[in-house]
Amino acid sequence: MRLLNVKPTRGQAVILAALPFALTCAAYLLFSHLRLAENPNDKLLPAVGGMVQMVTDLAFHPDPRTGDYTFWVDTAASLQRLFIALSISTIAALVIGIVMGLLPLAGALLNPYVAVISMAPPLALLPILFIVMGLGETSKITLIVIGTFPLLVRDLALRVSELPREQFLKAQTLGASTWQIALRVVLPQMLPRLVDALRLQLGPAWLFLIAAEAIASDSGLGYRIFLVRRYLAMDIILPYVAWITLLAFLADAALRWLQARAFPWFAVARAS
Amino acid sequence: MRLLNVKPTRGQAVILAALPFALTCAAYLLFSHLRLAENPNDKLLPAVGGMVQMVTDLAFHPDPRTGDYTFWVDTAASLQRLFIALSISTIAALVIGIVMGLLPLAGALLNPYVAVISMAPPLALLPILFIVMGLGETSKITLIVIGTFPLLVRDLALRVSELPREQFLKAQTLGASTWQIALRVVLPQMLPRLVDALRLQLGPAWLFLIAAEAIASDSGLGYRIFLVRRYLAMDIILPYVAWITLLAFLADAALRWLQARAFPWFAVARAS
Amino acid sequence: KKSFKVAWSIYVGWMPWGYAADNGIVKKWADKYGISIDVKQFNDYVESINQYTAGAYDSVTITNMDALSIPSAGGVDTTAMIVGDFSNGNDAVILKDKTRLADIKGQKVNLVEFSVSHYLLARALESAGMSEKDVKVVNTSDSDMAAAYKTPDVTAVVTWNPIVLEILKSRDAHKVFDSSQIPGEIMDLMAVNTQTLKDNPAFGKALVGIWYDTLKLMLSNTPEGKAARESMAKASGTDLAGFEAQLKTTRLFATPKEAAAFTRSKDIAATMNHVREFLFAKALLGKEAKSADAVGIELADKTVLGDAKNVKLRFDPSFMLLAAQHKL
Amino acid sequence: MSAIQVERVWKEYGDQIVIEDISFEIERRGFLMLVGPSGCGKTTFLRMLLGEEAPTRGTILIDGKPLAAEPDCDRGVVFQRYSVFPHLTALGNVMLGAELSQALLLGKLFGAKRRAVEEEARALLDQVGLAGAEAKYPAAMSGGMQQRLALAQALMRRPKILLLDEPFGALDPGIRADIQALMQRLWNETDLTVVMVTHDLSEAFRLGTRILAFERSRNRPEERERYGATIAKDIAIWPPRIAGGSKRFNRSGRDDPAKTGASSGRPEVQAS
Amino acid sequence: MSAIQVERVWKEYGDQIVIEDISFEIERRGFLMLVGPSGCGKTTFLRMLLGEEAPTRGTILIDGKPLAAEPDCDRGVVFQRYSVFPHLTALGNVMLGAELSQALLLGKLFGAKRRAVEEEARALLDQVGLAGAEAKYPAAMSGGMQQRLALAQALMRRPKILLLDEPFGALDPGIRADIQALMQRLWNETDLTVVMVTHDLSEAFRLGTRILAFERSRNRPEERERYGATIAKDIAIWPPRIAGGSKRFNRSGRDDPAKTGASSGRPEVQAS
Ligand SMILES: Nc1ncnc2c1ncn2[C@@H]1O[C@H](COP(=O)(O)OP(=O)(O)OP(=O)(O)O)[C@@H](O)[C@H]1O
Ligand SMILES: Nc1ncnc2c1ncn2[C@@H]1O[C@H](COP(=O)(O)OP(=O)(O)OP(=O)(O)O)[C@@H](O)[C@H]1O
Ligand SMILES: [Mg+2]
Ligand SMILES: [Mg+2]
Repeated sequence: MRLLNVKPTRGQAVILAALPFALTCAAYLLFSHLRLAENPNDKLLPAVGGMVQMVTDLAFHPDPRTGDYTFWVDTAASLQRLFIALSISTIAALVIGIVMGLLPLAGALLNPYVAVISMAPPLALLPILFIVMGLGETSKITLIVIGTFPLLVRDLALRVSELPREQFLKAQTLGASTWQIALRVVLPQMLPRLVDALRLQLGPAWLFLIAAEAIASDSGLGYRIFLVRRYLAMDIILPYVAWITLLAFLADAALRWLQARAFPWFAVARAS
Repeated sequence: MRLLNVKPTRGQAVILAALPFALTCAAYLLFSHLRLAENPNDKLLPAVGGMVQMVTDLAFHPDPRTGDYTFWVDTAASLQRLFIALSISTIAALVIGIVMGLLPLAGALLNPYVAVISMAPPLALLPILFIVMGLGETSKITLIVIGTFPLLVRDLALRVSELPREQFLKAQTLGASTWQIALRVVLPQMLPRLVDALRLQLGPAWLFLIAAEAIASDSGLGYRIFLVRRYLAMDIILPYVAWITLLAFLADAALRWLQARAFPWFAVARAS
Repeated sequence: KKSFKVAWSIYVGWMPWGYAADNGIVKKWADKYGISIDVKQFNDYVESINQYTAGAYDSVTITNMDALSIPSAGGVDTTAMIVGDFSNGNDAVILKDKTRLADIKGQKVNLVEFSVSHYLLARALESAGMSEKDVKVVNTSDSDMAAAYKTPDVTAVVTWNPIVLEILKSRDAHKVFDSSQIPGEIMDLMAVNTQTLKDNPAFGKALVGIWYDTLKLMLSNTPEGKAARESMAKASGTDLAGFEAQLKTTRLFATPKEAAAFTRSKDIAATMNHVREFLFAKALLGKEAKSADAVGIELADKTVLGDAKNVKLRFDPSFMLLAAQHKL
Repeated sequence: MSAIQVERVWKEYGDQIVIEDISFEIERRGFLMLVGPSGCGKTTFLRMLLGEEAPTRGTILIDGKPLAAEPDCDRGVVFQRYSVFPHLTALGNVMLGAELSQALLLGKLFGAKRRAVEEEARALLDQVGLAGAEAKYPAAMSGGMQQRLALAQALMRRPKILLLDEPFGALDPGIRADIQALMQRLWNETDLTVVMVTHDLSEAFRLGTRILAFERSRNRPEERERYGATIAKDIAIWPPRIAGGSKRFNRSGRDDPAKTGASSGRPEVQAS
Repeated sequence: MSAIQVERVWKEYGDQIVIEDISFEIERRGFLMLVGPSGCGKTTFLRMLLGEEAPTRGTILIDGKPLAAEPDCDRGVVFQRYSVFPHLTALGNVMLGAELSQALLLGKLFGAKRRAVEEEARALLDQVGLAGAEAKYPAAMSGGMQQRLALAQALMRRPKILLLDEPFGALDPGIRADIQALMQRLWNETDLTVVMVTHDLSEAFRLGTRILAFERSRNRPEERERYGATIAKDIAIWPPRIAGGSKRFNRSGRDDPAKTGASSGRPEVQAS
């Protein structure tokens, strides 16, 4: 039988899926053991027990200085920044993207500019950003917005212009004004596409968040990682990285769920 | 007339497109002038003349210490890293993506793993990367590969599985083996899609390049920006950022051109 | 002007600022002078200086060298109002598997370019009769220096604490030169915008008040003092033992009197001369600088090093003296 | 007075002449079929009637008045595809026209007004044989059902003129016959002038009151650009077919006492 | 011996029974038409003949031997869509079968071998009325041309059995008639047993030698899952149609001296 016709059964699929994860864990345990056997104080690949201990400390014992549960305070701070920033850039991208895609005049005005701007490396603009925005939450949120907004808005404008022309004509024969077309024809069809675009920008958003927190902050997952990096405290860094990965994965899954739930018509319409 | 039916003429479109660029320049000139009037040594928004002077110096006068033309050495170093890294991750993604998308067994094995891995923040993994790879070119290239490969491979595996099943059946009725299907049916159809995926990853690739060069390097555009950030030399940073933007824009345009040129069948096939 | 902004970054000699902000000392002094002071923590030292230079902050924690090369060379007239400490071993040249400074010849040296590490390296090479041409400098971010040292191709690093302590935990690491061999040359300052200070002496007084209040508490051998040190240790990402190890290599001026005396000593002139020569050689005094004299430095006795018409960095012990005389 | 008067209309795209000097008139309640080879300009002509494109020369009069420069609710339209909105249910699609005219700001009705419109829309869906499919999204409907829906949607605004561009071109033959019967009934029962493009000559003869065949008189490659299509044949169906032969169609059913009889003539609907 | 023997075949998907206990035989060179309502399992049955799906119970014999468990070059196939490869020209599509069988490693021929195959492919394209379109990509062809191409591509490997799933379902009526004539001619001229699914009864009677109507005997919603389709009618066309009534079709033309005559019977081809 040709290999491409060989399909795993349900059980085989589960085993196959678990395999790479198991191998990764095993490799970690092995190398960690080897390094620790050589130098019990090695910090690079700490023992799992140590990491669990560390996370338990951070998550369930209040910091004696501030009384906060460091792990949760960091998580809350980062998620809040991420949430506010992504809300801003999604809503702005939605409005501006629809305007750009729907109105030829707005498209002519903004398309080339956004195309160029979206190529600028946001990290290099950080110093200016901090000076203009100050160092509070604003600048961190702005960095994420600057990093994600241009791509979101380009994507949406493209999607609007990909809507069949027939829909706009039909809406006009039903007496719709430009405003009504934006509101009743374009907006609802853009929402599920926005979810797709947003999912693509989640990775970059985390990146910018970590970069911003590394420069000026006093809480947040990225802040903690950069703070302890000087001491090579991998027993904090590794659990934090795993936690960020998990959060990102959950956010992605939540968005997919939302899309399937809120826009039942979209899955079929997209497939065809 | 409804606003969505108002189309600019060719000339109007050019003027509209130029407007935001002109406004940005004007705003820069204005604020730069205001700040310089207050403090002639102000570093944040240097005069345009100064920037031109600086770039000319860096580009056309050899550095007295090393005899290099700094600007071009930086550009060459960065582009080389980018090129090698993207070549590696594209080729690897092509091979593994096709295998994952085509063979159900490989898909079952790798899909969940790649989905999780692609969510991990590469920047946070840097310390481990350094220790495994050393501080040389390898680690910079690896960072870009790690940052772009998982998304490329996911995208490609998805595209392969989106090919109509009918094509695989048809190929089998023509006597094709799994290997022949991969080679003659899947690979050529993935190449133009790979260009799309690659274009999406150019932005992140620049980001990781800059981040890697900021950490340990002795040449490169990102290196220079972070080095001179130490004394707020915006007269170098701003031209470098503009230059990176231009390079990214050109790379994107080149990829689009390549796609249209090398895969004439794709534009129509995609539209339908 | 009633409200002021202070930027500080995480470093052993500056941790009291964070403690003071968290524990009401800042507020106490600000209230006393009827002003408000916002003390902001930076993880990234360079960013804090850039913010200050661009005018977003009135005051910043900074080393003497960076004060000259960044704000002063950038035209921002800056006054070193508090000399908090000097590095007495906090900065070090470390070789892997080699024990003599002379072995550095021909090696690649990882350090933060144009930072005090770079300066320390220059001074170290000078002391061994070499120059920078004898080594190859590779710019490496401080936050990754500890990890970088673990890689085989890194054989020489110049860096500061806590990274020095971290690296020295490796058995193959040998400290071959440190800042205790150039005592007093790497100073950690609280610098204030000269114009702001002139217009608002109350701000200066409040800062001095905060600083010495906090130092007194922190250096005292009481449970409160220990608690303060523990808290600072935690904030800098380490524990009490780690923090005290760093304090050992920091010559902290516990009283305003000591600090003012150091500021007024003749050594400062020699130090700043070294520093400006170094910066000029690296073209860090500005494009137009024709010599190391381009930027004027006013010393405690009002004599000026370099261009008297372009004085941009001032050492001013007057506020520390006020504190010493209990006139705050 | 004629419903549509076309006077010496030319249409050129750049150098290419698509339609060359066409003049004719359509009486009120006529059913005009446009036929002709692919690419001869049938769709282009329909788009001019719709107001999407302006003639290069010549005028088009509707009820003696010059055609509005953009589509409006006087002229309904159904295309071969994309005539209904994928994000609205069948009911939502039909209600849309009324909602847009009655709620200028939101394009959405609530409360009693909404219920009135909903009732009207349900009646109309019933008329086109879609009773029971009110809550379905277009993606869940067969092609034939979608085109029925598109007709109902267009009729909701009571247009004077209905423009159809190969509306049944993509349907299977059996379904096609059903919907042709529906079309004929709707034309009989409403006050409509219909212009329909088709590729299918038998359809043209079955439905039309008059058939216009467009053709390029000169079709050699080198001439193709320089000569547009003209009317090659103008056939009136014999014996003349007259609209409203059967009982007038009444949409809301509210002011028609004999409303149960109105739908009794409906042919059996096959939902494919 | 019968070309295909179907013996008591059942097909279930999980709990749903799709096909229930079907048995019949097809003689060599027969032209079997499968008809039946949508969703009754016609495509499922064809997929079992193709080897893509295995029957849940029962056996299918081809020339007396059990059916291979996956598609192979004994059975050619044409679907309603996606039967040709968008990245290959018409010529490339037809040559593919021969290239795959002769070049196992690369699936691509060069030099003299390639020229021989190319000649054969050109002759075949000519037979299906695509002479002149050799260099076109499928996206540049009309639906009718694409289906002609799909037929030529399938015939290149000289399959014993040709499976067609509504191959002409998406074509306009005029074009449909042409391609039906082509299909009949190909069946007459080659050594083929054909099984074709269609929705169009007139097509079934026009082409088939025998018509099988599938139907679910019990179709109440609650029964739908538990009872599959069976053969409701089995109609042999009268007078019997016999393949090869006209001259035998020869693809390469090399071993047929009367090759010029072979294509003279070709009906006029209308490229839509
Ligand atoms: N916007 C446009 N710009 C340039 N040329 C156009 C445009 N729209 C149509 N054409 C050209 O006008 C000609 C007529 O096209 P049109 O779509 O009206 O033909 P048609 O009769 O509807 O064909 P079909 O039967 O295939 O639908 C074609 O040659 C087409 O290339
Ligand atoms: N892979 C599958 N898994 C589960 N159910 C399936 C699968 N494939 C088909 N079915 C079900 O089998 C039934 C028959 O489907 P099939 O596509 O064979 O019908 P058909 O007769 O070809 O219909 P149509 O005329 O619409 O093409 C349908 O109810 C369908 O839902
Ligand atoms: Mg048309
Ligand atoms: Mg089917």
